Amino acid sequence: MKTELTISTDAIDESALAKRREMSGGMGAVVCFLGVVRGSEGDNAISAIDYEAFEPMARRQFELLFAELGQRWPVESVRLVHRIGVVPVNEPSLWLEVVAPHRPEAFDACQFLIDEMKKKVPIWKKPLPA
Amino acid sequence: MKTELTISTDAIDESALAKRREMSGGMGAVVCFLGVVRGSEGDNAISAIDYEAFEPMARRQFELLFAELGQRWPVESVRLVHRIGVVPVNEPSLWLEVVAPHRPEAFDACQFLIDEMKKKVPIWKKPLPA
Amino acid sequence: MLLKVSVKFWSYLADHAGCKKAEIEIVNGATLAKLHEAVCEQFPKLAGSKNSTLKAVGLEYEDDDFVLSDGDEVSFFPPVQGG
Amino acid sequence: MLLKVSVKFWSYLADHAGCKKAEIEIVNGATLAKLHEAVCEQFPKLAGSKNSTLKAVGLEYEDDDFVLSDGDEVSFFPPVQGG
Repeated sequence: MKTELTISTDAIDESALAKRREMSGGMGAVVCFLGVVRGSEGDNAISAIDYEAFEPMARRQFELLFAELGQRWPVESVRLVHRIGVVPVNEPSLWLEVVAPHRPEAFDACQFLIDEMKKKVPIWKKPLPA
Repeated sequence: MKTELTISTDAIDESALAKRREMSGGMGAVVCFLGVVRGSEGDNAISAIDYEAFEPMARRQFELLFAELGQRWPVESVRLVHRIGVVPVNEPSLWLEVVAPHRPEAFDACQFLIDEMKKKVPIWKKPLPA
Repeated sequence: MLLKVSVKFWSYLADHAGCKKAEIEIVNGATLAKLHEAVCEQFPKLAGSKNSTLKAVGLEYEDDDFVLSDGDEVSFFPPVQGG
Repeated sequence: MLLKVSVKFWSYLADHAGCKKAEIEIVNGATLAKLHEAVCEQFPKLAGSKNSTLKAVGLEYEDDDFVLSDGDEVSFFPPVQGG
């Protein structure tokens, strides 16, 4: 399984990521997920979220999750970008793509990765007031 | 709920679709699905799939599914493109995007739409040998 | 009295029927089930896939007990395969 | 004999501790649980979130019964919130 992990303060460039996609002739399904910063946290309007990462451990934990994903599903590639630092409202903090032969495993693997990431990858949010 | 439906013989332009996305400040999740023509059908290598649609009924059935989706989940927008005619191996025949406040409803609505489409929307495949 | 309805065949049903569209005359009050039987008599190669054939009137799916009207545009097609 | 370990605090635990990193001396054979208690004595504001605090040694999560070695780089942090 091919994996690509980016943790960066740069804005996520969806088009560039889509253009760099490589998939072999046996692959039939691509699922992408974008997590976008919403305009409120609880009852409070916010302008942005400041994401802090313990980056070496975040990378290590993502790699462990990729390995587990690769053992559970016949996925050809996983690419994940987590933006850190200040991410303004309406911009994506997370972009994730799973390429697989068929739809069910693509959806399952994508959701697994997000669920597990939210338990294990050391990244934290600080909402910045509007 | 905003909906946009395209049934066309044109190649699907993912980047253009991504650039035209509009989402309000309350939206936190975007799920995209691409269905891509695989290089084989059963045991046979193929070069392409020729998709035939009963287009007015396909539109009508998609609209009914969009309406059902909009009643079940708080989705802000659904965009769907189904390419018809000859779609070569490795190119997408289906592109689908759901924008919603949170991740679970975005994934559920997206999968619902694909599942139901595959039961109700009158489109058929003819594999073309390699 | 007879009704006139049109029947369109889609995907491989058009190959089996040998045409894409037929005009059928059928007794007043006939149901979609009755039409389906009449069509299978006229196009015997359609009988083999009768149980899996989906039926629509206009742009809507209809059941076998749907009562036809003069001028109805009926479609017969195999299980759909979009995506 | 004493071990020397470093402890990094992340997210709001750094605010509560008032610093991002501390060097701690602790008895040989001490577990991560023992270290956690010692740290909460030294930084009393960390005690309130003790039960929800996650602990890692190096880049791996470790349990309370993990036995520390000299030079270990320990991290304490609140529940993670990526995505």
